[in-house]
Order: sequence, then C-alpha cells, then structure tokens
Amino acid sequence: MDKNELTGAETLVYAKPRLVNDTEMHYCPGCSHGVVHHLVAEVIDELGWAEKTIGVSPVGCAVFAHKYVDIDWQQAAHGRAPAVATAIKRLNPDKMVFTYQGDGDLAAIGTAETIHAANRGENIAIIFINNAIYGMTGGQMAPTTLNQMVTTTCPEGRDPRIMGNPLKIVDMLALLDGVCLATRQSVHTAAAVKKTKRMIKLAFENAMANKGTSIVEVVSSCNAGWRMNPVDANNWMAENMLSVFPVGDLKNL
Amino acid sequence: MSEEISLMKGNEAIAHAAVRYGADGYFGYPITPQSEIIETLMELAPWKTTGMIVMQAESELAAINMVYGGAGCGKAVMTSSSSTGMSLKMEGISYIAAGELPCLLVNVMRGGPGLGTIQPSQSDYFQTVKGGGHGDYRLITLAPYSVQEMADFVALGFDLAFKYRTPSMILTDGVIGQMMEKVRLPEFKRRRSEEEIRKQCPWATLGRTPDRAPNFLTTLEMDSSLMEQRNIHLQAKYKEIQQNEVRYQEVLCDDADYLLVAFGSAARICLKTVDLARAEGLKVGLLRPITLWPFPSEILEKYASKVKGMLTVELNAGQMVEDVRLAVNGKMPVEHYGRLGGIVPTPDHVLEALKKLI
Amino acid sequence: MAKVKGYVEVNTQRCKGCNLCVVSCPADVLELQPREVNDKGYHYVYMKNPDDCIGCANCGYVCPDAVLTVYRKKIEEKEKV
Amino acid sequence: MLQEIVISGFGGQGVLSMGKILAYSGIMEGKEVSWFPAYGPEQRGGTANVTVILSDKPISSPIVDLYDIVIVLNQPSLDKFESKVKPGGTLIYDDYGIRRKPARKDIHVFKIEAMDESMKMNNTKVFNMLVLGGLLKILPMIKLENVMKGLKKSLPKRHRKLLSMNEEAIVHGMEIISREG
Repeated sequence: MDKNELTGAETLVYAKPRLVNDTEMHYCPGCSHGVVHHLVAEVIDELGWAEKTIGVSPVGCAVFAHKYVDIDWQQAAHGRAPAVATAIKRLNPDKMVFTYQGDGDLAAIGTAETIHAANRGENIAIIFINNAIYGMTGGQMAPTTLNQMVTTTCPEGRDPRIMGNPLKIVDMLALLDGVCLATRQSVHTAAAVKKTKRMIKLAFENAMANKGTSIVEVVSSCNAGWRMNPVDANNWMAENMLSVFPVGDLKNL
Repeated sequence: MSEEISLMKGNEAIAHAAVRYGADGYFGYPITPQSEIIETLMELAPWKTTGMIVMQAESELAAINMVYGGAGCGKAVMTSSSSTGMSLKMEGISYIAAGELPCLLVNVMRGGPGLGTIQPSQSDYFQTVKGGGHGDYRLITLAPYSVQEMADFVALGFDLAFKYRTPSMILTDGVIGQMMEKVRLPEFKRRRSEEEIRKQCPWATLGRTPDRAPNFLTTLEMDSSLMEQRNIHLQAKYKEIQQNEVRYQEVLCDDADYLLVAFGSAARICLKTVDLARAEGLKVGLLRPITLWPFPSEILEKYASKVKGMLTVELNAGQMVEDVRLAVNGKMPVEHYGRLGGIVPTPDHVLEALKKLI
Repeated sequence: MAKVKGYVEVNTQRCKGCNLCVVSCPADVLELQPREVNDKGYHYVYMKNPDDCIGCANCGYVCPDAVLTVYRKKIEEKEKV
Repeated sequence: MLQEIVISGFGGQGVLSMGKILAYSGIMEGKEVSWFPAYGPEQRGGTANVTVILSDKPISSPIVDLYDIVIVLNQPSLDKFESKVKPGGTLIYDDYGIRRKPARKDIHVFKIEAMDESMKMNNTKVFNMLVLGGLLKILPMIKLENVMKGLKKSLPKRHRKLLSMNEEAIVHGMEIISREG
C-alpha cells in the first residue's frame, strides 16, 4: 500500500499539537522538554482553554517556552515563577495558570517561592522538569543531582557529605495541606508519555477547579549535560534516576 | 477629593489612597518603618469591597515578582518596603522596567547601609534614581513631603506608570511615613474591568483571544542587535518623561540670595529654616524637587545665575547634591549638609549650616 | 480478519536525529538515514520497513520535536487478496 | 497660634494616643496639626514620645529644636526634655517615680499627680486623660467640646462606650494640676 491510501484526516492518529507553532525548538536533540511542551499544548487544546491559560516560564532551558506554545506567557525571574503565577491567578481567578520550571529554578533558587505558593494552596499547576543537572549553563550540579553523579561542579561525583543528598522536593511538597496533587512521572517511553499527559490534564483541571496546588514532576534526561547520546541518556535515567525518584502519585486528593 | 478630613500617618494614607484609586493588588513583606501600609490594607480588607487583593508574601523577592506577574496582566499593582527590603527587590524592579510594566513602588527609607537603623533616612537616593537594579533603566521617582502628598502621589504614580508603561516609585522616609497630619483622601474610583484592561493594555497576558497573537512577556533577548534596539526604545521613552514630567516647588525663591535644595522630609525641615532665616533678614528660599527623576535641572540652572550659593539638605552623606552640581555646572558653589544613619536634623541645625556657607 | 496498517510521515527538515523514535518502535520500522543529512546536518529518520508499521504512534509521542505525523488504517483481509 | 508640644513617658502610658487625641481635637478646632512619634522596635514598656504641633497656619517642620510645652511622665523623659523647653515655655510633669525635680527657673512648671490619682480611681487606663485635662486647664487652646469630638474620632468604634469615662477623667485632670515654685 502506498502513502496516499493510508494518509488522511480519518486515519490520523498523531500529529504536532495544534497549539505548538512552527518555531523550531532550541532544545538539544532528544531533550525531554520538547515532549513535555507537546503534552502541555495538547492538554490545553483538548480542554479548550487556550484563551484562558497563562503560562509562566522559568530561567533555565525552558526560558524560551513562550516561543513554542501559542498561549499568553510571562517569563519570570530565576526561581520566582510560583510568585508570579500566584499574583496572576489571584488577580485573574477565572484563568488557568501554570508554571513550567526546572530543578534549579524550582528546587534551588526558588525553593521558598515554591514551598510558600504550595503551602498557601495557590490554585496553580506546577510542571517540574527534573533532569538532575543545570542544562542551560553547561552541566553544573543541581539540587537533584544523584550521589556520585558527575557534573562540571562535582567532577569527582556528588559527595553527599559535602554537597548534600538529592533533594526530593516533591516528596516535601506532598506534605503540605495546600497541595492536592503531587505526582512524579517520566516521558522516556510512549506509555510514560501518555501517563504524564493524564496527570498534566488532572493538574490543569485542579487549578481551574480551585482545588489547591498541583505539582507534576517529570523525571527527565539531559543527554547533553550528561554527556550521553539521547537513547543512552533515557536508559541511564530509567536505571539510575527512577530508583531515587520513583514514579507514582505522592498525593492525589 | 472627598470632603472629609482625616488624621492619619503617611503610611496609612498610602494604603487608603491605593484602595480608592481602584488598585487591583498589593503584595508586600513587613519591615519597619512602613508596615502600616500592609497592616492598614489588611484592616481595610478591600477584597470584600473593591475586589483589590492584598497579600503578605513570603519575602521581598516573592513580593516584587508578584508585582511583575500582576503588572504583566495589566493590573494596577503595587508593593512597598524600606531600604534593605528594597535592595532585595532591585532585581525584580529591573525586570519590571525592562518588561515595560506599570506598577507603583513605595520605599519608606530607613538608615543604612546594611541592616542599619529603622530611623528616617534619605540614603537610597542613588539606589532609586541612578539604578539600583542592573541595566540602563530609570524609575519615575516622586518625593512626597506631607501626608497629603503621600495620598495624592499614589494616583499620580499609577497614572504616570500606565502613561509611560514604566514603574513609578514613591520615595519617602520614616518621618513622612510615621507622622500624622490632616489629609483629604481621594474619591473612590472603580477598578477597571478585564475588558477595559484589554483595551488599555493590549500587551497584557490575560489569555490570548482569536483576534490577536499570543502575548508573551520576557526580558530576555539573546540577539544583541535586538537588545540594543530595546534599549534605544527605553531611552527614547525616558527622554520623553524628562521633557514632560519634571515637578518641583519654589518657596520664596524669587528674591533669594541663597537657595536651600531639599526633598521630602528634609524639605519640610527646610521650610522652617527659611522662616527662621528670613526672620533674621537673610534672603533664603527653598527649591524642592518633587520628581527626583526626572530631576528639575533646568530650574536649578536658571537660579544658578541669580543666587550666591546653594545648600542641599539631605538625610544622607550627599547624594542629590551631585545632581544639583551637574545642573548648575560649576556656575556657583553648591554645598551639602546632611545627617546620617537615622539622625534627623532640626531647622536650627540647617540654619547653622547655611550661615557657614554665607 | 482485519489487519492494521500504519504510516509515519517525517518532517525531515525539523528532525534532529535523536533516535528516540527508532528505539520506541515495536516493529522496527524506523531508522536514521545512514548517509543523508538535512539542512541542519542531522541524519533524519525515515521508514526503513514501511510495510511493518502498525501505526501505534509510539514514535510520535516520544519525539521531542513533533517531527512525525502518524496514520493508521484497518484493512480487511479481502482487500489484500 | 503655634504650639509645639512634646509628650514623653513610658510605653503603655498612653503617650502616643494622648498625642493623637490632642491632634484630633486640634482638627476639630479648625487648626493645622502634625503628630510625629519617636518610633522604635516594638517593645512593651520602654520609652515613647511624640511631637504634636497645633497651628493656625500650615505647619512647616514636624521636627523642632525646642518646645512651647513639654509633658514628661517619667524621670528619663524629664532628664531628656527639660532643657528643650523654650524660655518662658511650660513644663508639666507627673512626680510619680521622680527623684530629681525640674530645676529651671525661666519656665512655667506644673505638677500633676495623675498616676497616683488613676490608681486611687482604680483605673490606670485613664491616666493619660487626666494629664490631657491638666494640660487643657493651664493652656485652654482647644474647647472641651472639640476635645470630646477629637476623642470620639480617635477611639475605634468598639471603644466608644468608654467616651464618658474619658470625659470625666479629662475634667478631673483639670482639678488636680498645680503650679510649682
């Protein structure tokens, strides 16, 4: 059978999400960010909320998120996305407001904003990309870097006696009464991608239903920062990261 | 302006005026000597009446970034702090200026540097009018010298901020913030509807609509040639503000041999010094910059050829004096008198300093 | 008995050759071009064994750059005859 | 008319609120007023003082060198402010806990035993109103009816029931002030 017999609107099963525009993403080949961007765009489109969604992008690799997904965005100062989102949501309670943050932004410089927004139960969704490294600045240690993992600022591997242990911030956030959803997912297989999409959808629905703060952590790979090819990086992530950051719901009210 | 006269602190007047202006949100963190602003707002509970949101943030960093978020939606939002807290906010203020967002900032200054003292000071002049945060930006800076002006400058600050899409700062200190005087509060104004905001601020991130492309607010531009264009645009706007928005007050300047130049609380003190000096037959006037940026350089230059000398009086080691000297450009001597670290000079102290100059 | 046939359309200019789709495919349909590169210099993906595609769209889900459009059609046995 | 007044005592003695009532009363009388406290870190006890200026003309500096009227309610305040009375001005003090009495001869000195009196009345809360009464007796710059209006304005609504008690204290304060020397 040739192409013409198979392709058409009625046989279409997967295509670029409608809210993702034609701007080429700046991410490295194989980066998890692109996959999660698509999920965010698909969910907003499926919910029909493109006109009432405001995204808050971070400082880090996702600093250009606003270029790729056709909704209104604000790009926050490093770590402050939850504070920015707090104000947007409080001042516009009928909008869907979410942040999209990396591990440095959310779990290092912005720890206070993250915890306090969640503790207040701000009606926002937080998409948290945890790839255990600082990608944009060239591969330095993140708060979530695994023990013994090598980065440019722990070239002999992270030593927990000196550098502390990987910060399980979503486990911490799950303890807060303001949080209605704290879940950890990944996007390294098609099945994992579908599950993550369901949880992002739930988080966005929670935000609109004013149920409190929802956090979706996506354990991700950073093949460039890890100095691996994309396939090896995903495999390494599955073998090493998921034991420290196991997928599953930490809280789902 | 309402008919009723109230007696209140400058800090309280700012809170009342913000609610009456129809502000949409206040985000702050307590610090002396300005905590009455958030305390009064919490007492007024405007979310029950006008719908204005009042939030105690977890830090000054969070507060200024909440302002960024709210201002990015075209809302009339504000924050307040005092010196050391304002230092923490400076990064956010640079972002707000770069993002061309309107908002109102209030700094009720205390003595520094460091944690310093909670007593009144004017030592954040440089921080406010020369930068503070990084990059080439400017803050419209209003210096009230009475409780009435504290109330009035809320509306003025917001209006200028929206007119030019740039942050405004009310730069005041513990004297004006803590003192009580008579004040006539402005009439209540309705908060703008979302429709009105969308019309006034087409750039606001309120959710894309089919008739426009998505709005995004970012201050990052990796292409230096585009970043230079952005800067040129900002500078053109600042030039326009300098041409249109200079404000000052002249007190008995016409026949003056000597001019005191002072803003805010120091200007109040100098008002009395002028009286004391005139009683002794000294022809002394007061020129009070109301906008510290844009600075009233032209009027100072005009007086430079008429008076014998100028004395700036500041609650700092000599900051505004640099702008006065630039304005008169060496045509005549400009001296400085100031007290530091939270000490407020009295009118007699100023008179003594003035006599040394004469 | 019905059989499922799939087709993967590749936006070759956007492909960054990361290979994630290739390893996600349960039917060994995809491969990176061994020699050809696109304008960005990447060895883009193509259907090496198009007849084996079942249109599961796994490749599409894991592609970070939305390069792939996936189609699937049920085909009756009789058509095959 | 220009009256530059400082009231100084321990925190909790009602120094700031007495100043506030005085300022409000001034407004009711149609005067220009300013009220400027010496503010510090929140502390129970400690010392407190407030400068109140009443004037027929707009007030220039809320901060002054010397005062027309100095009201001191403890020894540290007396030590600090006795020298700040303008020659010919007025000093009012409560001698409760005072070991070193005012010494200046070029000013008018009045004593009011408001602390003792309020303890006798078993109501130390009206202490500051007794002092205010004493001040108004010797310098009737504001009519009593305007003081009462000012008092009403400055009291939170939930405390309005205390109005008559305060009025009685003001009137009583007028009776217990006496000139020294």
